Amino acid sequence: MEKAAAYTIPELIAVTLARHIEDGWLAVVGTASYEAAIACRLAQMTHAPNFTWLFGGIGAANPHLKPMPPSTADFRGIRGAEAVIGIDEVDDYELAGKVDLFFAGGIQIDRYGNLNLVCVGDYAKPRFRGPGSVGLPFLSRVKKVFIFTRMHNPRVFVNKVDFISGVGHLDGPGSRARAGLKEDDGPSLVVTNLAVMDFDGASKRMRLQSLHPGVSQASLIENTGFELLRAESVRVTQPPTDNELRLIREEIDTQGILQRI
Amino acid sequence: MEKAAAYTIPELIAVTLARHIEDGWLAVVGTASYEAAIACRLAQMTHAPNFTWLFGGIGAANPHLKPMPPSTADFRGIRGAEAVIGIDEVDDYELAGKVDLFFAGGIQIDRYGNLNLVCVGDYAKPRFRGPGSVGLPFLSRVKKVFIFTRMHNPRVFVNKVDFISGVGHLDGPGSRARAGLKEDDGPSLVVTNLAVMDFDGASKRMRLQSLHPGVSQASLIENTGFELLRAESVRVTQPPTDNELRLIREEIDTQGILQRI
Amino acid sequence: MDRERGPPCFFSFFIFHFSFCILHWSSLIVAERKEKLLSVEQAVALIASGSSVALGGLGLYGAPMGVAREIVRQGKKELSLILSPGAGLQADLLIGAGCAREVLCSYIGFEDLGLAPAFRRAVESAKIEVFDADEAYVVFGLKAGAAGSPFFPLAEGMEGFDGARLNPKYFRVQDPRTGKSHLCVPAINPDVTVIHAGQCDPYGNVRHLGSRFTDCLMAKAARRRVIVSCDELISLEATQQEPQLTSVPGFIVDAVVHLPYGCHPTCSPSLYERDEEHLRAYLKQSATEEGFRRYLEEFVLRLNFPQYIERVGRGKISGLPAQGIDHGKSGSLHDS
Amino acid sequence: MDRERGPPCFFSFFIFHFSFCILHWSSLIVAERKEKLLSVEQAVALIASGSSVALGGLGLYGAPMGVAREIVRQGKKELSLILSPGAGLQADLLIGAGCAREVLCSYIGFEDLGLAPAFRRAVESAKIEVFDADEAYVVFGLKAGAAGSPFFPLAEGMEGFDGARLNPKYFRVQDPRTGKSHLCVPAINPDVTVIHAGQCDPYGNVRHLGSRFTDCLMAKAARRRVIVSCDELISLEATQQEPQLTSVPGFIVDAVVHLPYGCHPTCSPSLYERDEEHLRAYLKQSATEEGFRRYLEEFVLRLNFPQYIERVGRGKISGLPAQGIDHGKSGSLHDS
Repeated sequence: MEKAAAYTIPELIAVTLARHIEDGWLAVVGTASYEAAIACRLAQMTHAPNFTWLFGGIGAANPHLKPMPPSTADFRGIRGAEAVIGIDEVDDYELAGKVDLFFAGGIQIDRYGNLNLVCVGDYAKPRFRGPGSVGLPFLSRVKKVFIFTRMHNPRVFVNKVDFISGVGHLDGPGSRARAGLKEDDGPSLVVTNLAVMDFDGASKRMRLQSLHPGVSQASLIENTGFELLRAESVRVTQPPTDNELRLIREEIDTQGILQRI
Repeated sequence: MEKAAAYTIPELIAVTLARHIEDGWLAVVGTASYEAAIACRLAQMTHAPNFTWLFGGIGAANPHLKPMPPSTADFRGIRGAEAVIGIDEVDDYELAGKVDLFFAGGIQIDRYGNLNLVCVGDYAKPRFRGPGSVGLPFLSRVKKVFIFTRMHNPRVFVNKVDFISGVGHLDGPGSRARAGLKEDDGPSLVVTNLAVMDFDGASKRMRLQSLHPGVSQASLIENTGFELLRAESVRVTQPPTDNELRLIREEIDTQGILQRI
Repeated sequence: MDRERGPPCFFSFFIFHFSFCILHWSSLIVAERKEKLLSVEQAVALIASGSSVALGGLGLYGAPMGVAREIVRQGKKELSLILSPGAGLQADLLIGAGCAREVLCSYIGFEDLGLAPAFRRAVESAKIEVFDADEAYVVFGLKAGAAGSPFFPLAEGMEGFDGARLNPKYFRVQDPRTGKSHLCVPAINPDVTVIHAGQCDPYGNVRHLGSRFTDCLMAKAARRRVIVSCDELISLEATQQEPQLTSVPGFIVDAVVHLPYGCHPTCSPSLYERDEEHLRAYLKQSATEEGFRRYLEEFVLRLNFPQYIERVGRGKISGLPAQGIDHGKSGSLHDS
Repeated sequence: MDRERGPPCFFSFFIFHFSFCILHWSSLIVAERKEKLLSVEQAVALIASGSSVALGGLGLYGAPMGVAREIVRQGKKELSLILSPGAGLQADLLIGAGCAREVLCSYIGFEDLGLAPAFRRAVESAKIEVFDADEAYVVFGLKAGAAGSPFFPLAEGMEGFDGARLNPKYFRVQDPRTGKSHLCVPAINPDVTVIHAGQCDPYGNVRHLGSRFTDCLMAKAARRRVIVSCDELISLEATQQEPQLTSVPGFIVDAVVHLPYGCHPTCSPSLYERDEEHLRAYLKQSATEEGFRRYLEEFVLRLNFPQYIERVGRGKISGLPAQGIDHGKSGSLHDS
């Protein structure tokens, strides 16, 4: 039996995201999304050869990320790409509803998967001001949203976001339809430094699917600011396989950003 | 004294257009406009070094035209250019009102300088169908229009166009202002195979400025379908100088399109 | 986006208990990437009669003629044509052959060579509905379509154009901030877009070897299908070596048709010239309806693509003078 | 456009009677083409306090830092900043220094390096008005601005974003064809646009040696002035050799400022890296208002551009690793 390799939490997040990507989809990866970008490339190299993804600010289609550049705005991210399009064109595809998958996070994430990048507290005079919504408003125009963060704590996982940068399931069942959005689109996966979650089809609430190796249920509850639903059988998140880890380290993230951050 | 060279009517048209171009302007040259394109380059090489022009369908800024390509859609027209922009960007500048000068013609041209490229007769069932308006609708967004044609005859020079593709002075004094356009913008020059005309400031009607060498006033009247005003002193159009003709033939239209058409 | 930065978190324990899993994720490597290559017959079969079809190219440059002829051969009817601001033979042929119910256009003609005979006849005999547009309608309608927007409001003053009055597709919208009414063009979303380019890879990454005209906008605005014919099929690796040269990204392309000389008798920039002799013969012959019918019989209906190229003479096309164009890297030009 | 084609008309008689004219047209060759080169001080003098100013770049790439510092030095006030969908130090500096009355933005931060301290402080203490926009507002507002349009209607469903409710600049327009109401963004037309690029010629023809981000849109949408700073001044002849590489055409550019290392401490794509050490020091120091003031004193107010470069160490900048980027022709990349 092979010796399983050590891995980092960002690597686990990337691998978990990758496994949920479906062949044939079109995805967009935004600012400061190392795990998402690496997940996209990994999915292409494993089970999703017809998956296409666009790399944020530089608009590279299907770049090779060897190595992963320090930013989605870094021109070197186009290496191995098939096309390089403008920000305005990336926006075109997002607005036109052609994007299947968007990766997103937030300074606040609520139980319905709504995301906030703007403020904590009152908008007019916030206790904390975030960077701004960037591309999250496009979430209402994409089919699936994968949420990911390395900050699973009660300040981030709140009952209700103070500002909606990117729509999730809003106020629960029926609320997307009332807002003119497709009820079944929206956030479908949440991957954090502690666990993997999805959303219950009926209640649209966030639901625990698996705990990362070594994470206790108590710790997860303590770090989540709302009551999480539980899947029928909560598993342990499957760690990266040797092959996945090798692909990440030798073919994608060759400068080891996911081992450093 | 130098021997003046032979020239063709298209060369005379190009030279006359060139002489009226002012330094610092931005111009757009559209489809099938050999004389206009060559005029632009000639103006740059003589008195207007800060004049900028965009070459139609390929969006070349300040190309050298050595030689003049057979079409404004011909990619070889970019030779010597400083930039190549998309059709959509050329349209942006036109719509945004940044263009000083547009060169235009028509299957009908009326005494107020309105232009028609669409139909003769009733629009619903025309006696004659033209190619369509292309960029002429932009005329309402540019400051000056130079009209040129090799077809000075009564079917082209009509009292009133059957369809307005490009606005001129509409129905005369005040009518541009009523349409929300600047009263003093619009067509300012007409150069044909017979004569050079401008528009009277008060009546906005087309006015004869000079007859080409060898053209009689009777012949001009016979070939114009409306009454032309006359400038105080009607001159003979100044033919191309040796230098102008040399520049055209040796530095611009090196394949002699203006000697052939 | 992290609100605050924690210390780097590094899980370094070894994992034994999962190596019993039989279904390794890596075993999901099942599919090869699918190529999008189709024959011209297969590609045109994707176009249903009654569809709206955008045709690329400008003037006598880059027109998808091989695909256009196949549309005629397959007898498509009732098409709603959406044309670039300068359409030529591709439009005239489809209109003359009776494939089109209506046409949205700002110019159909042969530039310096003359007017479009079949289009002219169709309009003068009221056989086709024409939506006379200005160049901005086509360009900004496509831009709105590409962005999923319902319409695009034009700059003030464009209403002087009679088409804005006579073409019922133009409309006005009031800006509630100012009370002003603005002339608008509706979004254009063709059911199918057909373009031709010099090069394409099997996954649909396109390279224009000259101007892109409205080809890219038409491809982006397409509601259902994008069909690309190309003179040269290049490898994915070639695409990846200079991704900045890709003009239309493969992920919006449905069908790639390798069709050398697919623009003939129009020009494929950097590859071959427009065939003026052929074009002039077409114009002369098509001055009458009977002549046009003869042209259709002779060059379109009876010939599939290879037979057409045989008929017009492959040697003759490739021998057309290229006038010193280097169609290599980055489309740069050198003087001849 | 000629309705019918006449025979070629060839005037071949000789002209004697005009050679007496004293004022030959050719004698009008008077002016040389004017260069647009200005010092950074002269260029910034073109920006009036109270203006709306668009700043190019994205994230920590291609930010016009040299010009931004000079804006602070000249004490411009009450600026209305228009920022790209990812603004960083250029915005934080101007906001912290009190140059801005309001800001239209969708993101101000330092990406992986952290949040924008001065921006955060200014908002939390209500010292600046923020118009929270989404990326589409900025991009399509600029597109509408570039086309002289009053606004751009967004695709349906974008109103879920709280900014659409809280930012009063968003508005709704009714489509008379459907009765539907659409969320719209107003056209953006900055009084002045400031961008930085790797190369520019003396007449303002710009070459980006990496991504163009919203730089070109910002330049096109500018109402009055476009200021370009560049690391390398290239000749007009170099521009003309590969005109397809020009990212912003010179005719819309008013001022060219030759400013080697003008992006420092952000990255100028293909030329030098972002200076992470400097950026991290800025973030650490600027965590307090006092620290930010000290940074301003130390790196901005007391130093003109050459002194700044001297202070941060020219050798250090140029020695930053370029990681295998070939910034030559057509911006192509090879693996390192």
